[in-house]
Amino acid sequence: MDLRYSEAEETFRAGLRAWLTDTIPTLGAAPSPHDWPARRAYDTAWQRMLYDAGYAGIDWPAEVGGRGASPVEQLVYLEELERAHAPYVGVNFVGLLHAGPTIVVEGTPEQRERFLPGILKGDAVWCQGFSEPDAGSDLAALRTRAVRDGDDYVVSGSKIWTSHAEVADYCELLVRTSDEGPKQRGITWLAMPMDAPGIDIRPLRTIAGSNEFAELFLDGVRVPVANRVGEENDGWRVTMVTLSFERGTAFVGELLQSMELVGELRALARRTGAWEDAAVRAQVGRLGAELDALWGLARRNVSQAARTDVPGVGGSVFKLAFSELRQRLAQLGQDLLGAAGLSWGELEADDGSGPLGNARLLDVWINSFSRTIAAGTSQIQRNIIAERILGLPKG
Amino acid sequence: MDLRYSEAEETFRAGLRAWLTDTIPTLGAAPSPHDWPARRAYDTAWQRMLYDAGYAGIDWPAEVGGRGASPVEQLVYLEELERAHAPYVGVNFVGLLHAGPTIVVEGTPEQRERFLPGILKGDAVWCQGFSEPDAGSDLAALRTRAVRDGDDYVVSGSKIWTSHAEVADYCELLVRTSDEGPKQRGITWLAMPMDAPGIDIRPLRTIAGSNEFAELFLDGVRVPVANRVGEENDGWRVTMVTLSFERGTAFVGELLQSMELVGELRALARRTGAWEDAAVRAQVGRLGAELDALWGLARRNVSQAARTDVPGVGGSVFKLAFSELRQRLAQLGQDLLGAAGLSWGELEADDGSGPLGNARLLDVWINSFSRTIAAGTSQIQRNIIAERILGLPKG
Amino acid sequence: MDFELSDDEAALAEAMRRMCQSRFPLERVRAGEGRRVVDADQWRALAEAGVFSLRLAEDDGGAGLGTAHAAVVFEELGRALVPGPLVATHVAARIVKGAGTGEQLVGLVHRPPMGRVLPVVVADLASLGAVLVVDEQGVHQLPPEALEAEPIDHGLDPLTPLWRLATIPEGAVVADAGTARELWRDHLVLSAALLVGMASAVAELATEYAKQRRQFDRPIGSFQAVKHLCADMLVRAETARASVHAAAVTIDQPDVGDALRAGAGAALLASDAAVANAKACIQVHGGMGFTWEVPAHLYLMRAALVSRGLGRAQRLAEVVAERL
Amino acid sequence: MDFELSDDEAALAEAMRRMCQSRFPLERVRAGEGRRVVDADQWRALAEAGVFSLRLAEDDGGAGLGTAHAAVVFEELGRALVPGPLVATHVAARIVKGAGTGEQLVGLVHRPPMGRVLPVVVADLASLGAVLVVDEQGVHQLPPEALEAEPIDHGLDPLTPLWRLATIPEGAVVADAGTARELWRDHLVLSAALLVGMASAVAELATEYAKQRRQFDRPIGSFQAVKHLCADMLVRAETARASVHAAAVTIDQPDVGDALRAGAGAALLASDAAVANAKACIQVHGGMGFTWEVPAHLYLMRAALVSRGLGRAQRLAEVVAERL
Repeated sequence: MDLRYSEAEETFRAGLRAWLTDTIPTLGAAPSPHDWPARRAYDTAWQRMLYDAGYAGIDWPAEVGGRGASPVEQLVYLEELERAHAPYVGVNFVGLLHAGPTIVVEGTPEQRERFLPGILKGDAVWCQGFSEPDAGSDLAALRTRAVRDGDDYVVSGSKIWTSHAEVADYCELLVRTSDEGPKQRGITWLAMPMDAPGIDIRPLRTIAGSNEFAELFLDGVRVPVANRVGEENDGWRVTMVTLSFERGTAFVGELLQSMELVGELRALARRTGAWEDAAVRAQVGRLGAELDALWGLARRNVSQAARTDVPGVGGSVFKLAFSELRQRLAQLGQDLLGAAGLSWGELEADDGSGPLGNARLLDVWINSFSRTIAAGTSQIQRNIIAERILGLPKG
Repeated sequence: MDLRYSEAEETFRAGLRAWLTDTIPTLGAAPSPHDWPARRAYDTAWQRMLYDAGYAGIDWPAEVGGRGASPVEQLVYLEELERAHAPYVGVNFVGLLHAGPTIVVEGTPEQRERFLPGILKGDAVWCQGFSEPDAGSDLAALRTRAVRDGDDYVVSGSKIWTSHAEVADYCELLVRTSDEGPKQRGITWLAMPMDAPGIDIRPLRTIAGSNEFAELFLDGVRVPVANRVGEENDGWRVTMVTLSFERGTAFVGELLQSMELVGELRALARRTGAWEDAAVRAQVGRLGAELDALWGLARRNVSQAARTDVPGVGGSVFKLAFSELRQRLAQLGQDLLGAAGLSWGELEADDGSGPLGNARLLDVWINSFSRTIAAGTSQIQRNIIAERILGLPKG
Repeated sequence: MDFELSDDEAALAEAMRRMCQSRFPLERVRAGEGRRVVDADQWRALAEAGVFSLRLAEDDGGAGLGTAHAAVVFEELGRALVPGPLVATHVAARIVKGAGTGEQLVGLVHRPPMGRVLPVVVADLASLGAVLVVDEQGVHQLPPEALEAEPIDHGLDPLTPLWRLATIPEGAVVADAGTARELWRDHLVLSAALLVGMASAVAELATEYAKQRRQFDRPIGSFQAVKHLCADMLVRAETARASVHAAAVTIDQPDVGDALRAGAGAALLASDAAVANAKACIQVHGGMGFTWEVPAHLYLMRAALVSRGLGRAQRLAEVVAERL
Repeated sequence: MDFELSDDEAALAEAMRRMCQSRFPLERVRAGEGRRVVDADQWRALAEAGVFSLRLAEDDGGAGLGTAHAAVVFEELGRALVPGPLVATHVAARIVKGAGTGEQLVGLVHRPPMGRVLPVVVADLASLGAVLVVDEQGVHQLPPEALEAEPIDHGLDPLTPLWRLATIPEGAVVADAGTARELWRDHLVLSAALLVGMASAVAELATEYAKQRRQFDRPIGSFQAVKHLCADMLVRAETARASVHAAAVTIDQPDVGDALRAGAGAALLASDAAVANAKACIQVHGGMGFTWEVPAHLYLMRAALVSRGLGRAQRLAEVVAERL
C-alpha cells in the first residue's frame, strides 16, 4: 500500500495545477442555475478550454481524442479541479461520462468519428433518456417503443429525469424494440437528435425549486437507424458495458467537496459558539473520520481499477456509504444554522461578522435527499452488495 | 384522555402497596440463578403468597380463581410490584401468562379444574415446548410428531428455548398430528407431564453464561389424549387465541425497570464526572423522553384493551420500539462504565465511594441482545406492523 | 385512567378533520405559495372553529377545554398543513385581547442571548397584531411596528413568509416569569402536536404510494426494505403521538407528572418523527419524492420550520435529563 | 499511489491467515476458556511468525517492515480471535528488550487522571514481563510485581483474564513524550486492525448462516431485511478497513497526512464496526446467536474489550475534530 504519488503523477498534477491557477481567474461569473442557455454557454466554453489544454476526456483513450489518463491521474485531475474550485462538468456530464464512453466501446468507427469530437470540444451536449415514469429502479421495464420504418426508427413514449434536455443536441435513448423473451432483451440504444420533430420537453420542478430535470414526451420521433449503437435488441448489454468504464472515481469530486464542507461547518460552529459543545465537536469529528475513510475507500477502488482495468465491487459500497453520510453532513449543517437554515437567501450574521453561508448549506441539504435515490436507491445498493458481493440468494 | 387513576383503582393500589410493604421484607434472599430447585422453591413460594393475599392470576377471570382485575388494575399491579422490587414471575411465567390462559379459554371444564388451581397456588410449574431447531420465526414449520395410540399420543421430536424445563411439572407442547393442508392446520396442543418417560432435558448455555434455556429431546413420550386442549389439528388456533389475552401489559414491568435504570445511569454519570459532558446528558435525556413516550404508549394500549377487550394493534409497535430502545440504554450503561463494564463481578469505585453497579449493568447489556430476537424478531415485528396495521401486501 | 381519546375529544378531532378537508384541502393550501399575508377568511374559519379560544374560560369567550383537546385539534391542523401563526396565537389568547376571536394574529419569540451570531426569525409578521417576547423576566408584548424587521425573500417553507428581526426592544411586561414558562411549555406541546399530525400524514402518504407503485412486477410495498421503512414511520409517529398526548394531559392534570419534562420530550420526539418521516416519505417515493408535485417536501419544510422554533434538539434532551 | 495491498503485504496476510488456521483454529482458541496465563507455545509461534518484531530494524532482530504490514497481520490475528497482549507487546518491542522475540509479554496502560472513580484494567497480568505506562511525561516501565493488582474473577471476554490495578507507581522513564504519543497512536491503529478483522469475520459468519438457514421455505438470506443487515455489515467492515489501512500507511509515509487524526478516526470506525457487526451477527443468527455455541458472542466480547482500551468514542471523535 502506497499513498504517495509517483513522480509522473506529481508532474501531471503540477502541470494541471499551474494551468488551473492561470485559467480559473479568467472565467466569468457562473450563470444562474435557472438560465439554461447561459449554463450551456458557460459549461461548454469551459469544456473547450479543457480541450485546448489537453484535458478533455481525461479518461478516454487517446485514439479517440481523450487524454488516456490512468485511473490515478484521473483521481489527481478530480482533486485538482476540486481544489481550484473549477466549474463542474455540468451540461457535458452525459456526453463525457455516459454516452461518449458507450460510443467509444460499442460505436462503429463512423459513429465515433461523428459523435465523439463534439463531446470533447464542447460542441455537442447530450442528455439521457433512460428512466420512464413506470421504469425507475426497474429500468428494464421501459416501454417507450421504437418501430422500424425504412432507414428510421419511429419512437413514441415518455422519459423522465432528463437533465439539460432544453439545451441538448442529442439524447442517449433506450427504447423497446421487442416484447419477446426477458424484458432486458428487447431494448435498443439510440442517439436521438434533439431537434427532431415530435419531441416535447416539459420541465419538472424539483423540491429545490429548480428545473434541473425535464420530462420528454416523444410522439413519432424519427431516429435514423445509423444512430443505433450496438445491435437491435442488444441495448441493455450496450448500456451495462458503459459501467465498465467506471474506475472508482464516481462521486470523488463530491467527496472532496464534502471534506471542505466539514471545514466550513467547523468554522460556523466556532463562530456561533456551538463548538464549545463537546457533542457538536464529536459529531463533526465523526463525520470527518468517515469522510477520511471514504477517501481511503475511493483510493482503494481507483487502485483496483488501475491494476485490473475493471471496476471493483467497491462502487456500491462507496455509493451507499457516501450518500447516507452526505445526508447526515447536510443535516448537521442545518442544525448548526438554526433559524438561518430557513432562508434560501444568504443572510449576514447578527454580530456583523459577515455572511453565514446558509444559502449554500441549504442547497446542500435539499439536494442531499436525492443522493440516496438517484443512480440506484440505497435499498437497491444494499441488494447489489448482498447479492453480487456476498452471494446471498435473490429474494 | 385521563391519566388520573379512579378512586377504585387507587384503593386497589393502596391495598396492594400496603401488602407489599409488609410482605417484601419477609422474603429471603433471592437464590442463585444457577440453582434451579432453589429458584423453583423461591418463585412458587412467592406465588403462594400472592395467592393467599388474593393477587394470584391478577388478570384471570374470577370464575377460574383469578383476581379478575381490569387491565388498568393489572397495570397498577405491575407498577406496584416493580416499585416494591417484588420477585419476578420467574418459573410461574408459562403457567400464569401462557398455558393457563390457554386452558382458561380453550380447556374443558375438567381441564380447568385439573390444571388451573396448581398454577395459581404455585403448586405446578409449566414450561413451553413450541420452538424447534428448524422452526423459530417460522413456528408453523414444527415437526415434532404425535401419533395416536389408544388413549395416548406418542410424541417424538425436539424442542428448543425451553425455560425452567428442569423444574417444570408440565410442558405446553405443540406437535404435528397431520401433514395435510397448510402447515398451520396439522398442529395439536398438548399438556405433557414432564415426568413422563422419554424426555431428555439438555441445558443450553447462553452468551450470558447461564443455563436459562434447555433443549428437550422427546422419544416416544406418551401423553394422554385427555391432556389435549382443543381439537386435534386445531392447535395453531388454540395458541393464537392466547394472544387475545394480552392486554397491552407485556413488557410493562421491564419498561418501568428501564426507567429506574435511566436514573441509575444518571447517578453513575454524576459520580464519574461524565455528566459534565453535554452529549452524555443529551443521550440520557433522549432515552428518558423515549421511555416516557413508551410509558404513554403502554397506557394507551392498556386503555384500548380496557375499552374493547381485544388487544390493540399497539403491541408490535411497543415491542419493536422498546426492545431497540433497551439495547441503546444497555449500551449507554456500558459506555459509561468504561473498563468496569468488562467485569461480571461487582467492582468498588476507585475513589472509595462504593460499588459501581457494573454487574447488573453488564447483565442488562448481555440480555439486551435477546430482546430484538425473542418473542418475534424486530424484522418480524416490522412485517407485522406493515402487513397487519398498514395493510401492505405480503412479500 | 383512560388514555384513549374521550368521546368529545374524538368528536372534536373528527370535526376538525372535516373542517380541514373542506376548508384546507391540500390544493387550496398549496395555492397559497408565495403569499405574504394570512388569508383573512381562512383565519376567521379557524377562529370560529375555536382553534384559538378553546382553552379560554367560557366567560372569556372560550370553550373551557383542556390542553388535551387542543392537542388533538393541532394534530389535525398539522396533518392538513394549515398555514399561519397557529400555536403562537393560541397560547397568546390568555394574554392578548382579540387573539382568541381571531381578530389579532400573534407571534411568539424567545429572546435570544446577547451577542448572537445567528438571526431570529418570525413568521407572518405582516399579518400580526402583536408579538409576545418570552424571556427570564416574563412575557413582553410589542406591536409589530416596534420591531426592526426585514423580509426573507425566499423562505424554506413555500407556504410561510418569514421576517428576520434585527432588534427586539424590551416592550411592556404583560405577564410574569411563571406565565412565560407556561407559554413556552404550551408552545412546545402544541407545536409537537402539529408535528405529530405531519408525521402521520407522510406515513400514510408513503404507505399509500407503496401500495400503488409497482416495480419489478410487484407493488414496492411488498419488498421488505420498503415495508420496514413504512413500519418505522408508523412507530415514530405513534410513539411521538403518545408522548404529545401525555404531555398535554400532564398540563391539564399537573399531579400526574412533570409537564415541562413531558413537553420537552414530546417536542424532541415529535420533531424527530416529523422530519425523519418526511425524509422517509421522499425515499419511498423514489425520484417522484424529489418533485414539487408530490407534497412530501411541503411536510419536510414545514416540519423543519416548526421544529426549528423549538430550539436545538440537544437542548430539549438536556431539559428532560435535568428533570428525570 | 497504489492503495491495494502490495504483493508482499498480500503474501504476508496470506501466510498469517494460514498460520492462524493451523495454530489458532477456533476450537483451540475456545479451549483456552478460563485460562489465567498465555499459552507459551502459542506465543512462541506468534513471535516466530514475526508478529512482535516485524517493524523492528533488521539489526534489532526485526524484519524492517512498515505499519502497513503490521496492519494486515493484526487484521488476521483479530479475525482468528488470537488471545494475549498482542498489540501492547508489538508496540513495546522498540523499548522493552525481549518483547520482539516473544521472551517478554508486555502490557500497555494509559495513566488515568487522579481522583478517578472507574477502575483501570489490564489483561494477562500474570504472563507479563513488563508494563508500560504512557502519560504526558513519556513512557514509564514497571515490573508487573510493582503494580498492586487484583484478579477479576469473571471477565467479559471468556478468553482474556483481567486484573484491576489499584495503584500505578511512577516507574522508570524509558522514553519521552513524543515516543509516548507514537506508542499510543500505533496502539490505536493496530487495535483497530484487530477490530477490522473481527468485523469482517462476523460479517462472513452471518452471511454464511443466512445462506444456510431456512425459514418459511427459503434461505433467510433471501429476505431483504436479512440481506440488508449483511450488506450493512460489509459496508462497515470495508469502510473501517480502508481507514485502518490509510492510518497505517500514514504512519509509514508521514507526508501523506496526519497520522494521529487518521489513527483516532480508524480506532473510532473500527470499534463501531466490530461491535455493531457482532451485534448484527447475533441478530442474523436469531436465537442461535444467543447461544454459547455460535461464536458471535466471542467476537462481541473481544470487540468490547479491545475497543474499551482505546478510550471513549466521543473522545476519539474529538481528537479527529481538533485536527481536521
